[in-house]
Amino acid sequence: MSKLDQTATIPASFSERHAGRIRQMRLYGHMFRGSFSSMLGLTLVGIFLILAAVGPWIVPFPEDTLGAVHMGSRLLPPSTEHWFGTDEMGADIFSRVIVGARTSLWIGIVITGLGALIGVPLGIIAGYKGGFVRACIMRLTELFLAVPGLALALAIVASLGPGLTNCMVALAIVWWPGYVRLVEAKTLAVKEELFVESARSIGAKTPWILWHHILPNCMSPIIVKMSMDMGMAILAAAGLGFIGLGAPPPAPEWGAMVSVARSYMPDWWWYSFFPGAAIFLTVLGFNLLGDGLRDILDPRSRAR
Amino acid sequence: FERTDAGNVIVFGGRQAIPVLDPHIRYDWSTRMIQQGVYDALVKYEGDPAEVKPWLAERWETSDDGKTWTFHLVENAKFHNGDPVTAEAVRYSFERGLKLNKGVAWMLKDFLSPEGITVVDDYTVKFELKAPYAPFLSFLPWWFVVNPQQVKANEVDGDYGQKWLTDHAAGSGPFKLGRWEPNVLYEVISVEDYWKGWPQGDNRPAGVIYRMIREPAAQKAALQRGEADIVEGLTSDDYVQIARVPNIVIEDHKGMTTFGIKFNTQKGPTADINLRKAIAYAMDYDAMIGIYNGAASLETSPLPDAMKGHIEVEGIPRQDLATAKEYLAKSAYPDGGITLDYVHVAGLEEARRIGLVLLDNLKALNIDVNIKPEQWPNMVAAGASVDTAPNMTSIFATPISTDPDAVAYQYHKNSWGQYYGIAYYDNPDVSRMIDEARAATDWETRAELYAKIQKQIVADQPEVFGMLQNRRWARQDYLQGFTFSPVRFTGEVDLYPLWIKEN
Amino acid sequence: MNSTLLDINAYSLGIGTFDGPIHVLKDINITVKRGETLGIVGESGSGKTVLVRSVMGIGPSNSRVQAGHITFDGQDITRMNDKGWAKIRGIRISMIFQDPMTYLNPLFSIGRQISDVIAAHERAAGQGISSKAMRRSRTQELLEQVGLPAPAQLFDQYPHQLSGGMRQRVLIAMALAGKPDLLIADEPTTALDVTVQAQVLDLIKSLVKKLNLTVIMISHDIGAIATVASKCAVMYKGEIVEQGDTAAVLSNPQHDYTRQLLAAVPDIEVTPARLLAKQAVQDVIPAPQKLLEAVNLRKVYKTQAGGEFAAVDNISLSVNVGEIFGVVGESGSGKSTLARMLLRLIEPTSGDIFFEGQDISRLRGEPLRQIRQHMQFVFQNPHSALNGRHTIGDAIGEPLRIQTTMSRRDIDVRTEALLDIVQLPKSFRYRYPHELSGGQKQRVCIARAIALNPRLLILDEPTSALDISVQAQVLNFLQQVRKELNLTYVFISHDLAVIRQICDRTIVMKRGKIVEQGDTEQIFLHPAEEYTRALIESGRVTSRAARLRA
Amino acid sequence: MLSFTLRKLLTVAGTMLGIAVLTFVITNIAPGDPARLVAGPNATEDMVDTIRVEYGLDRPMIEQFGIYMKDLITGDFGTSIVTTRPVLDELLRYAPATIELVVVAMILGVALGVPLGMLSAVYKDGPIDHVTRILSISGVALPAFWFGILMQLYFSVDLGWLPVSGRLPLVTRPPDMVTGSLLLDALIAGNLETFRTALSHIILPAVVLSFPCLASILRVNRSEMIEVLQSDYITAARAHGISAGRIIAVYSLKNALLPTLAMIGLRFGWMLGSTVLVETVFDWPGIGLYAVSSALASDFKPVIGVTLLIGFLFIIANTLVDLAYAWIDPRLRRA
Ligand SMILES: Nc1ncnc2c1ncn2[C@@H]1O[C@H](COP(=O)(O)OP(=O)(O)OP(=O)(O)O)[C@@H](O)[C@H]1O
Ligand SMILES: Nc1ncnc2c1ncn2[C@@H]1O[C@H](COP(=O)(O)OP(=O)(O)OP(=O)(O)O)[C@@H](O)[C@H]1O
Ligand SMILES: [Mg+2]
Ligand SMILES: [Mg+2]
Ligand code: NI
Repeated sequence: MSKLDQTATIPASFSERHAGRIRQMRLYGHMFRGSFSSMLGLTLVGIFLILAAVGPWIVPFPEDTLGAVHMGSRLLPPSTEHWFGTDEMGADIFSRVIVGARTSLWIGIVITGLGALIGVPLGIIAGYKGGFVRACIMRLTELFLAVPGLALALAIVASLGPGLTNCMVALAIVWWPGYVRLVEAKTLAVKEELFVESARSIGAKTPWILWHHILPNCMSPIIVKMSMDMGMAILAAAGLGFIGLGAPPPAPEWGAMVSVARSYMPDWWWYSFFPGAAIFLTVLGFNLLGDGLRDILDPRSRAR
Repeated sequence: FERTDAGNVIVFGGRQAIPVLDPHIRYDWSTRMIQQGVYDALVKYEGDPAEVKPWLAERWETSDDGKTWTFHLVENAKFHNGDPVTAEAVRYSFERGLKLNKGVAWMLKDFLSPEGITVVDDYTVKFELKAPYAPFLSFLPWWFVVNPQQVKANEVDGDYGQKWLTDHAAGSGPFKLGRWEPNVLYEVISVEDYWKGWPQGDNRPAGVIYRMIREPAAQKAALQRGEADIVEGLTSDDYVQIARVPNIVIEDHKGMTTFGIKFNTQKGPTADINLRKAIAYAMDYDAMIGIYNGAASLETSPLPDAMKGHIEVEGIPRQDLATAKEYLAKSAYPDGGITLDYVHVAGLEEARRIGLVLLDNLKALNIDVNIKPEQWPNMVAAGASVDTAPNMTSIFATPISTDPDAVAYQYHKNSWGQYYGIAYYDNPDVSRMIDEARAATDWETRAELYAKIQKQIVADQPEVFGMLQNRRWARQDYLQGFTFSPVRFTGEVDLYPLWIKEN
Repeated sequence: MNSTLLDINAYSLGIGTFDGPIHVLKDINITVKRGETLGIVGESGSGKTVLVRSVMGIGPSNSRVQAGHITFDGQDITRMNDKGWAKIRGIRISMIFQDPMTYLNPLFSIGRQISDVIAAHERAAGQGISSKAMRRSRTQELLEQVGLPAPAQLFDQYPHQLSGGMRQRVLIAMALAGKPDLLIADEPTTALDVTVQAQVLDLIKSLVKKLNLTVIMISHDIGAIATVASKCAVMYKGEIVEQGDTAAVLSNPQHDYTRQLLAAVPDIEVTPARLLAKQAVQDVIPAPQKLLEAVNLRKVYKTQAGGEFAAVDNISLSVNVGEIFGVVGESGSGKSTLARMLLRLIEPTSGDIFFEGQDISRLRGEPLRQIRQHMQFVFQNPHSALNGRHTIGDAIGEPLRIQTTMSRRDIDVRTEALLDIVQLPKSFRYRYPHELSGGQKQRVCIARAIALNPRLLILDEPTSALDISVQAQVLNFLQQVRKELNLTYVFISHDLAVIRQICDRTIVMKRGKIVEQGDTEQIFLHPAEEYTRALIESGRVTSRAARLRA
Repeated sequence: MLSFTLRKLLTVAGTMLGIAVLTFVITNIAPGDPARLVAGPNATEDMVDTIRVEYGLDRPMIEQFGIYMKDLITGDFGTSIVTTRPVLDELLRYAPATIELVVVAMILGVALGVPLGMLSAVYKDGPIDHVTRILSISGVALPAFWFGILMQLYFSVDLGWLPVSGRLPLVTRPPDMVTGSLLLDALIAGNLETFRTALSHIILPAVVLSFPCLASILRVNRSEMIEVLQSDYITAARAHGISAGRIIAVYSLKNALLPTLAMIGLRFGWMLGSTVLVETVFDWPGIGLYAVSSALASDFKPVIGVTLLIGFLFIIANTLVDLAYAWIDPRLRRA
């Protein structure tokens, strides 16, 4: 075996070693750029992320986002000073909408993150193990899926009391089953692939197979779903905010803003219009992005 | 309004449902409004300032010791099914209220037992109280008389007809029940030959529909489109805006609902009177009025202005940052640096906004405020124990009589655990004086006691004394006969005298 | 009568892709006369399908004709619009497809699909549509014509209720519905069982005669071309490298590629050289030592209907150290199931397996993992046996990472050495599977299998997904590796020529049972079973065609 | 067949039981004090206790749970504390309104979503595709509550075309109850005027509710259609000379409809859930409104009841979808 005792040769450059990956990425980029709606989604999400990152530092009236009250300038229409007008406490709606991006981003990340964190492992285990374990997990999942999410979240928040944390917990509780279902189906398919059997034939243990073979192959639909869910989670949280179970004042949360503002329609239309439009654009962005990602990452996957 | 074959039907747009109509079980404003329409009581509150007017009882007398009350009933009153309203019906109704031990029972149950009510003759009924109780009469407008025959006929398992009365009525009032579609509309139909007649005579409407419209925007739309004749519960700004619309009139009257930010005076930082004073002086009281666009007035005493025995207490805190800082310096938190919870009922807009004002004002004291909206049941549950009662709670309280005891008793130690006793205010002197004033039959003595009580409470600052919000409705100008009386509940309107003037 | 029906003249086609256009067809020149049968052979991806689809106007959507014309019956159809096609497609030219499983719409009954085609033709001809009943009888007529029994019943059945052979006949019936002038058959038999293949070919042949059809047929299988086609064209990388009379092309190949192709077809008739050599030194053979032994293996699956079905039924076998043990049988006979059980990848329902005398049928967990080091598996389909998200280096290194405690660097070194052994460049370490050809992928799979120096390698049809020319390379290479590393093979195949070339002993499987076993040569020369004879016969057709020149 | 039905019934029962347990546990994590709410603001402690005893709230949670489960099996959903009426009665009263709304919205969603999805697939990557896609995704992204209010303001207040809220005008007597759906009942009663007004009331909420559903149906239908259009059997159909129109309208549609059906089943449950918001905005007296008002009052028996009912309807809808699947797909038909 002496001929094996050489050192491994390393090819010249990074780009050479990863030529395949790079080409793949370029292909994705090309396909993405070709689609108007995907680019629109990417742009919207990009703007949203930037606002969430730097919002508090760029808004004209940062103190208004922390609950400043200016009884003298209540419900002013949009003007050069207050771009989006002011609300019933005289706070600058523009500032509050911009800073609200943070709250929404946080909500979206926590809910989808928790949902995926619970759902993906369960889904993989259910799909891979089969038998009794799968029956248990899937039964539970179906149970949760049969219950209307919003109604269940409503009950949870009503019971725990309103507030951002409770709202996120409630939504995460109703969110994970979607992931179990998705990942389970995907795992069932991937499990049948020869390479999984091949890994078993070389003596790989189950965790190794799950981590190295199943999970990476489930990743595309998970990414697509998470992108879509970011939007939907923000929307759902706004819905709870609308019923009055969302973020407490003075936190600038879009759903809560629309909720308060709805009684000021139509004479003070700007109050509800701008936060509503912010929700709409953000969710639209994430959905378009997810749709675009689906087209390139996972063209054959069924919706959901 | 809606034209029907029988005449015009007035439409009232309201946000609150009427789940249970039974007069001895529930009495929130929407419920009471319909109850007042379909039932009669011995007496009725009317006018501003409110006065107790004879109704089923045409006159009454009190014994000298203040313990025995005898009522003489009108003889022409009859229930909707034609039965006469007799002394027995009155006795039965009070017995029912007391035995069910729900709703209105708390008003009388400590002073009156069912055995204490006796039928003297067909139209005379006698109440014997356990102890003299000055406010007795002021509670009677809330005790409606039901028809015992009908109720007994519909009794299930000795439930005093509770199930049946939930959406049926057995009353003698000016209206009887029409369509009853929970969560959609509740209709009452005027009784043609109401025993007391109709003040508007032939203009009497065919009926009234109480229509559920939950969203203020929809309410406003309904009003503007003429789908509703009178609505309640618009935002302050809407009232200002809609007042400019031709043909729409805003009813704006001084009410008796007090607002206070009650401190937990026993536990936590707010047990420190200096901190409480500091907060009270830091509060921007004008902003409270601003929130109502001026349709409110500041409290000058724990008692509302329209209440008997009210005095203007001198030195009640107004915004004064210097004084606030002085008090803060004297407190255990001279530099602030604490966070206080402010709990309000979720969905109560004004309470939320006052919370924002508070938050803004207390920044000057370097105190942070954590605004927590809570569902009413949860809030009450937390407030039931001194350990879980929040630092600050916003409380609106509407007294149900003009007797000062109705408010003063909130500061009695016996009120601990009740939502209005959430401050856990403890001043033995005050409690003693309240007890004395209750039992006294002589108004002069009482007035003096109440003056003292008011001053002492203000001095102890168990709460930030807020404002009295005005009661407002927006109505079409053709809706006539609107009357106001401060003792009624927030949105409640007396349906009896209303009518439509068509041009 | 001998007029030109189809003329493809200097035809070039490009397909637009992300990397720019690729030239799939380059300067194609073909003429087909009426009544002729043209066969096209060529390796996978050489452009056969694209070519014939272009003739039908259903080529890839983003393709562009770069030069040349296609003329059908005097009419230029190169750039025809849909309206023009409506009169030609399916009526004058029609097509039979490769995979009968996917070319029938699963949701519509057979009869409905065929009578719809008839209706479409009538509409296109402008004669008005005949009644339902008439179409029904015409459909049944067609079904009868392609040799399907009980056409009346078949009419209301759905595709999933039919076997592969029947479906292919239905597709043929459909193609004949319009009484076409030109029939195109794109690998009509590759997806079928060996035994069924012959029947379908016979059917096509008889139809050609009966209906005087002009046919273009594509096939991998030189035997099939030789049976059916009078003319023949060879395609290579988008070009026609050679064409002419079938016999002439096969007996006297001009182009290098054609020669290679013919040479790669293993000859079933020839006694392998290996045996001749062995016979010479017969007496020196030591007593065989058993490496793997299976006793009464059974695997029972539950069927959908709730019954039971034995995929492998009471099979016993023993494999000696150093030999190549062959397993043959038609599709579905349980070969893969058996192989998987031998490796304990699936649990046998009953029976025992011994590896080096140790009973491994009850092993679990760690001991089982240990034993896996010594026996490895090479799968039927190299395209899905590699995880598309791992690089080749990762794939080869994976067994080392799992089974040994070697350092990352050592693994890299060993990976490169393994790439060397399977004759792939070291730079392949960084590639992804989709960047490799089928033959290369199969070599990677083999490298992966031998990474742990196993003693036994089970090869489940390692070449069936590969082109013939590639198959020959892989086979050679396998034998080489075996010698170098001293391996024992269990070799599964449905191709008897291959089996005969390399296997010492063989079992023949049918429906989960062994129908014949023994010395490979013995089985070939004196097959005892009808089934075995049929298998051998179908292999002969190909071999014979390839050996025309000899 | 019998055993199949029996098994199906058993799983349904199991799921319902599961939902009941789940919601009961969830709603009692941190129980509020509904008794206090209904007792009224001034009630004394002993008055609150009266109500607690009456509704069994004074018992330990486990015991309450046991009683609830026992009652549930006999078909008793408990009693709402706020309205003092049996939950089942109230559900039966409010459910028809919700079902009517959801069904109308679903019809709208399918009637628009499927053709638009086809159109979008056929003209893939063209302008039509982009417009329908962005429009449809907007449907998912629009916050129903906000969109509802906007529609209300525009169509009802500004234009005055449609009523603001409710199911019927005030003085219109609802037709005799047969199905519970006002639209159907009006037709049965032959009262076209009532039908017209009922229709004008349902339009806005149904449109708002159907938007997200339309979007997902469109999306699934589009991607399925694209996939089917590329499939082998469609290529074969083309090669056999079947016209493009027929291929799209008959062949591909049927194949693409299968996953769309599954989506419809899923969306049905989702819609039932989101009526919570839409009913609030439009004062639609259905179970969503009932659930919200009960939840806000910590009156949880109705919430559990609503959840059970929606779960049940969801299962029914999905069973129907399964049946439709088997009807369309011969591979699923058993002899
Ligand atoms: N739609 C398409 N887009 C891009 N490239 C394509 C497309 N269709 C075919 N090709 C490429 O054209 C070439 C010829 O493909 P074709 O299907 O004609 O091969 P083939 O000879 O029929 O192979 P096989 O024997 O495997 O069927 C291949 O390299 C293939 O990758
Ligand atoms: N997991 C399974 N469940 C049910 N039946 C199975 C399963 N796996 C295989 N079978 C059935 O067992 C039989 C034998 O299958 P197997 O894959 O062993 O055949 P094979 O001889 O390898 O065929 P091929 O040549 O097509 O690879 C087939 O009829 C197959 O349908
Ligand atoms: Mg091909
Ligand atoms: Mg096989
Ligand atoms: Ni060595």
